[in-house]
Amino acid sequence: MKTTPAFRITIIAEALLEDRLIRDVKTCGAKGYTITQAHGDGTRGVRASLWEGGNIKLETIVSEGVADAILEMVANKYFQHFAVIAYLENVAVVRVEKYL
Amino acid sequence: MKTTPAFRITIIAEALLEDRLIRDVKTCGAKGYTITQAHGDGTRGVRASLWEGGNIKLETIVSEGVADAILEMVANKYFQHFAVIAYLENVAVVRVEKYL
Amino acid sequence: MKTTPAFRITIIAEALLEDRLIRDVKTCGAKGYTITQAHGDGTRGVRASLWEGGNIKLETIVSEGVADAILEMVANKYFQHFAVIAYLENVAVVRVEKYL
Amino acid sequence: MDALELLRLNLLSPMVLAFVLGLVAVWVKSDLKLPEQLYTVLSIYLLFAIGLKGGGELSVTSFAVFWKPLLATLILGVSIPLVAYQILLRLGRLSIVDAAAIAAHYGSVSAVTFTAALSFAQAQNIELEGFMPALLAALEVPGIVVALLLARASLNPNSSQSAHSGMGEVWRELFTGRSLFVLLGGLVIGWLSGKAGLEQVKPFFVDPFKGALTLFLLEMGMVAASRLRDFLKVGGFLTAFAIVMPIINGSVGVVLGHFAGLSVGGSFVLGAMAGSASYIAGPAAIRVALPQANPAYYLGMSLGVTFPFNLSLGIPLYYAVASALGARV
Amino acid sequence: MDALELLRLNLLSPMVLAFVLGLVAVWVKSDLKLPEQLYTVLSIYLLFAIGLKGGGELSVTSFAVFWKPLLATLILGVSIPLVAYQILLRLGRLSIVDAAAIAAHYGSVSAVTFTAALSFAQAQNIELEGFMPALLAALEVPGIVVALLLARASLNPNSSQSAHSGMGEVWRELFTGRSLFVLLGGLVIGWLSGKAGLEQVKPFFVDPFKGALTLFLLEMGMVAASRLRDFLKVGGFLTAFAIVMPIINGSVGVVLGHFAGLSVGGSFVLGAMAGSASYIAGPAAIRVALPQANPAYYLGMSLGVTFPFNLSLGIPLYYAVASALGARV
Amino acid sequence: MDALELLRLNLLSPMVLAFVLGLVAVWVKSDLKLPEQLYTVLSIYLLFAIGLKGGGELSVTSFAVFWKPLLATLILGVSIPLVAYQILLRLGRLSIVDAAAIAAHYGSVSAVTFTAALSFAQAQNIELEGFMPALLAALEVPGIVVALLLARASLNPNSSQSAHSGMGEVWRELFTGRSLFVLLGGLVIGWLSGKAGLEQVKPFFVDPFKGALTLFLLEMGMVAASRLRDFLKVGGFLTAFAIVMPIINGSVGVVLGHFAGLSVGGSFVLGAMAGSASYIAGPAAIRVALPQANPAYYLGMSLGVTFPFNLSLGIPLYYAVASALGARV
Ligand SMILES: Nc1ncnc2c1ncn2[C@@H]1O[C@H](COP(=O)(O)O)[C@@H](O)[C@H]1O
Ligand SMILES: Nc1ncnc2c1ncn2[C@@H]1O[C@H](COP(=O)(O)O)[C@@H](O)[C@H]1O
Ligand SMILES: Nc1ncnc2c1ncn2[C@@H]1O[C@H](COP(=O)(O)O)[C@@H](O)[C@H]1O
Ligand code: NA
Ligand code: NA
Ligand code: NA
Repeated sequence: MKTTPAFRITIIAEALLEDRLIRDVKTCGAKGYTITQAHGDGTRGVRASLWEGGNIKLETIVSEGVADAILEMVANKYFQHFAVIAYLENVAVVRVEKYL
Repeated sequence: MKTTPAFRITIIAEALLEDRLIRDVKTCGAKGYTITQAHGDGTRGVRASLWEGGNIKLETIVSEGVADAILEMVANKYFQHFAVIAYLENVAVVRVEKYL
Repeated sequence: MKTTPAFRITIIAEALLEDRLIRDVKTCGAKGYTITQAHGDGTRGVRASLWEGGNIKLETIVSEGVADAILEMVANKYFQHFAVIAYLENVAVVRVEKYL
Repeated sequence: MDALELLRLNLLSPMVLAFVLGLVAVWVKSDLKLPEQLYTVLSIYLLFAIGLKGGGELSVTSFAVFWKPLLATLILGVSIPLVAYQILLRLGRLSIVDAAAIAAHYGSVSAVTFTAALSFAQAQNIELEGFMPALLAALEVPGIVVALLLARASLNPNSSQSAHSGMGEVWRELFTGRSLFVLLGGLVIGWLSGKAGLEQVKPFFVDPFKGALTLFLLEMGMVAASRLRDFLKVGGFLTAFAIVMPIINGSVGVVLGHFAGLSVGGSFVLGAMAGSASYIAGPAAIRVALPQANPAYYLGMSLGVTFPFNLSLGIPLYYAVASALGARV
Repeated sequence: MDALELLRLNLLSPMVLAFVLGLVAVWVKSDLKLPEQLYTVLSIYLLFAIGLKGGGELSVTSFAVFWKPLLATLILGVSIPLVAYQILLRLGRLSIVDAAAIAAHYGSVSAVTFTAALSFAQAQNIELEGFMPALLAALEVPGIVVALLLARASLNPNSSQSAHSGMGEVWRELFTGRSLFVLLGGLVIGWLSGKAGLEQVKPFFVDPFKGALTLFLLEMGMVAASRLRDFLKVGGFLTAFAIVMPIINGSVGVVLGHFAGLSVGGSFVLGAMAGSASYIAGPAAIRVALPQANPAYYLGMSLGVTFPFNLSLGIPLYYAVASALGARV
Repeated sequence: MDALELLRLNLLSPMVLAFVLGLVAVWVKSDLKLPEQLYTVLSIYLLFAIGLKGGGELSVTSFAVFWKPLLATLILGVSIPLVAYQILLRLGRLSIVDAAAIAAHYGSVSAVTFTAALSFAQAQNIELEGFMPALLAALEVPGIVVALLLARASLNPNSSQSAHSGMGEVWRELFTGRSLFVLLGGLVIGWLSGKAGLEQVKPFFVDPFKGALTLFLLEMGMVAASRLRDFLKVGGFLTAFAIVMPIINGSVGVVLGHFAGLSVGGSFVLGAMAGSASYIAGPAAIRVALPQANPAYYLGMSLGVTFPFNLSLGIPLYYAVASALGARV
């Protein structure tokens, strides 16, 4: 089946940031996103997510340009004060027009 | 440690389709699968998953041939009427015989 | 945005093993990890996770050396008796110093 | 008690107010989110509890009393979708699948509307037959099946649309669907263990029932608000249908119940059932059997319009009809 | 009341029927699924509630009354796994690890079987000692430890198998395992806060208890059905063991309880405990300490065969034994 | 009843003991884990139930009785963060953002501490005003707003720190935050549906309340234990603050309540509210408005130190103050 290369950005962040991240990711040009509940540990440790509960893992499949915009945005807005990581992967999608 | 290249298919779909997708993926030749609960948004929007709740994310590690069969099957059976996306990634597995 | 290549290890295992796997993964040198709840099926089938509930999916982003150490460890300690799979992927991270 | 007073009492019950609070939560964008699992657990709890109580009553009901109301219920289940389908097709100019999908929902029944009607009756000290939950179970499936048969008859059997699942799979889906399964299971358990058995689990399944319903309605309010938003893109005719059809169905239900020998309270609750639209069994079955139908229509109408209408205005209205009819005799 | 009538009453209780409904749900492939979190919450609720009530009773029990039943319980906990292990090894020709794993489960106890026995007693107005939950806690651990020591003694200490975890880790695991932790925690809290404290939380932990148990048994039925399916590949000897061993253990438990001075009701419940097989503490500990043992055996037997047997037939049987013994005296 | 006896009674209540059990669970590394969703559901349940009951009472309260206590509450809400901020900045030498963040938490209120105080009052048969939940709602927001305004006034408006979110967003966040939203929603529903409405849902929202609180405190104990661990790296001054500040605030609260005309019980509960520190609304708002503040400080102090202190010693202390004051008059 014909597939097209695309990029998947994964952002793992304290759950409190969910609504904000969705808004920001869409502003950068993402057409969709998928979120799963997660928990974990890293180098920052303490966060304020008692009542919000754990982390979220936000994944969004986007073009190269949007991927870059999202990483920039996360780095600028969230890296300093929040427990957040972000990374990029190559994927091959069907129906590429859904993601562009 | 010795690893072998393989393919991971990810299908994100309305939760209602869980049992159906498992059956179909196995029919295509997958030896196993892993499902997590998810929620998200895309270009289709409305779906019927009120009582079923959100989306599922089904991941299955397979050989190239099976990967292709699964993408074909999803495209033919689900893309038209359901909120579904599917994509492919390269992974490196240990104990490749578990997946073939 | 500048990214650096790194490795993501995914371990899917019966939930009973959560605390143990976290400990072992850290011992191998992982600086952080993320866990999501999952369920699934493979070639082993029966496991003892009734009360523990399903599987966990542990993901950790690490350097090549640590990735190798983790795969070795999982193969030696868990493959024989437990329902566990593990695989490796390439990712591109921002702030690589968080993971090394 | 006059109609307006009944309306006021209904609108100011904790259940209706909790539903409104759920709507407000979405409108003001509160970050209130109830876990999805709570929704599932409460649904099952409510259905099982309804079943248990009804089963306990059935165990002391003779079939002689029961068969006429049952027949009335089945007539409603078969005729409502037939009428609704024609209206949607001819007046509404909908496609075959959308007309059938919506007809299925109005032919089936909403367990929460049923429950709200029971609570209303209880709060106003209105007596009614204890076997009503059995009628609820009887009304769930026929409407969906009739609507699907209508669609099947009209669709080109060679089109790709009808290929999605055989009628056999649909039947299985309907009877093993969680909503009917739990309700029927509760009925059978209540019937087998009788009133003495029921007594043992009363502090869990009976006493806190209305409170649990209140919490559930808070969550339903939040769901209805987002459904309504989807639906509002759709417009005039379907909105009118989602309000007028329940009034007609509900009134017919009351009348049929009356002639089947039900008390004023029983006719009222049968009316509320007839006037309600399914949003559990319906969507689950339709999404599978008619995936090409637009969920924004059937969910938006049943959950976004008809349910709130019934909860607020419909219930006192059906009661007013039932008591007017009862008084005439 | 004769034995058959007791059997009928037990089989038609809402709890047993809910378990059957769970089995049916799996057999007919209903899409009914209770959230995993409900299972966890109900387990903790039930154990904590059992503990609280038992602790409140313990606070008014003198050790003079209590030590003989406690000793009887410990004797059961030590001797059952010894006997079971030999039978499994010699008659069943199982491997050392599988024999020890199964013996651990039968030497420990099922809190839900215990609870079902209590409910049975309450429904039949059978009086019994209030401190039984303390015996439940006492019976949970010894059987598992004895079985693990047996395995350890027989396995080649140089083999890779025994490397998995030291006995120290196992002890810690057992005492901090959630099931015993919550039960003991409840006991201590009930004991410290006394009957007055208990009174405050009664509408949450006491009154709705049986209803919550009913819901839990619905979920257990679903789990048991899938366990049974795994197990059925296993066959004759182990199935027989999973039914005969409980009968023997249960009868011995009743007799020991009787001679330790327990009432008919108390001996009956001790019998039900002895006859039960663990499926919470047991699997958690064994999976860690003897990972090479086959879970299809121990889970299939304890959850797929022994639990349903006890719930349906075992409980009335142990009661019949206890009352026959009580009558003789 | 003397002070020591009250202390003993408080420490041996099932709620406090459940909290201790939660602490122990973390300390012995038990694998006990309550699902996150239970935490969410219980929070909402407790807040909604508090609101409902309070609203029911408000519906029979005249504003003439109510305005003075309301004013006293607002004075507390404004003055506590002002004082706390200065102390933290000058004596504690904290940064502006950390001082403001902590001040916000102490200026706001803990609904669970409030609830524990109510339970204490009820167990000791202490009478109090029914409208206290309305004061709880009134105390939640002002302290947070005042502390944020303080930070805003002191921070360089051009620094990157203040860019994070406008005050408008913070207001919205506060009023639509789930904790205040559910509490206010409950109040309004209780007020509109009145005592008759409340009666219908009593077996769900009133009777089992203390038991649900007990379960919730078990979970809070586990959270507090891990917060405490984070916090212990922090040290002397802040720990002292987290104990001394509540005592001062609590005593001032009692006195103000007294002069506002509240009964001994009412002044006591107002004192407990004033002495408590927020850990729901507070962290949610601060994390957004002052993300650069260290959560280890404000969460460690409010949840790891002040909450356990209030639950165990603070509550009987505030009551002792209130009854001494009441006796003097
Ligand atoms: N090396 C890692 N691999 C996978 N997930 C990580 C890693 N480091 C951090 N995380 C996730 O990112 C969250 C925030 O990380 P941190 O800011 O380092 O505390 C953690 O709670 C983890 O869920
Ligand atoms: N670009 C995307 N990135 C990640 N997930 C997506 C994306 N588009 C859609 N999804 C997921 O797929 C589901 C169905 O998508 P759709 O059919 O576009 O509504 C959504 O609910 C999302 O969970
Ligand atoms: N081919 C596969 N693709 C994705 N997940 C798998 C696959 N095989 C096994 N798994 C996951 O790994 C768990 C253990 O596998 P197994 O040991 O094969 O039973 C399963 O429950 C699945 O969640
Ligand atoms: Na209807
Ligand atoms: Na036993
Ligand atoms: Na305060």
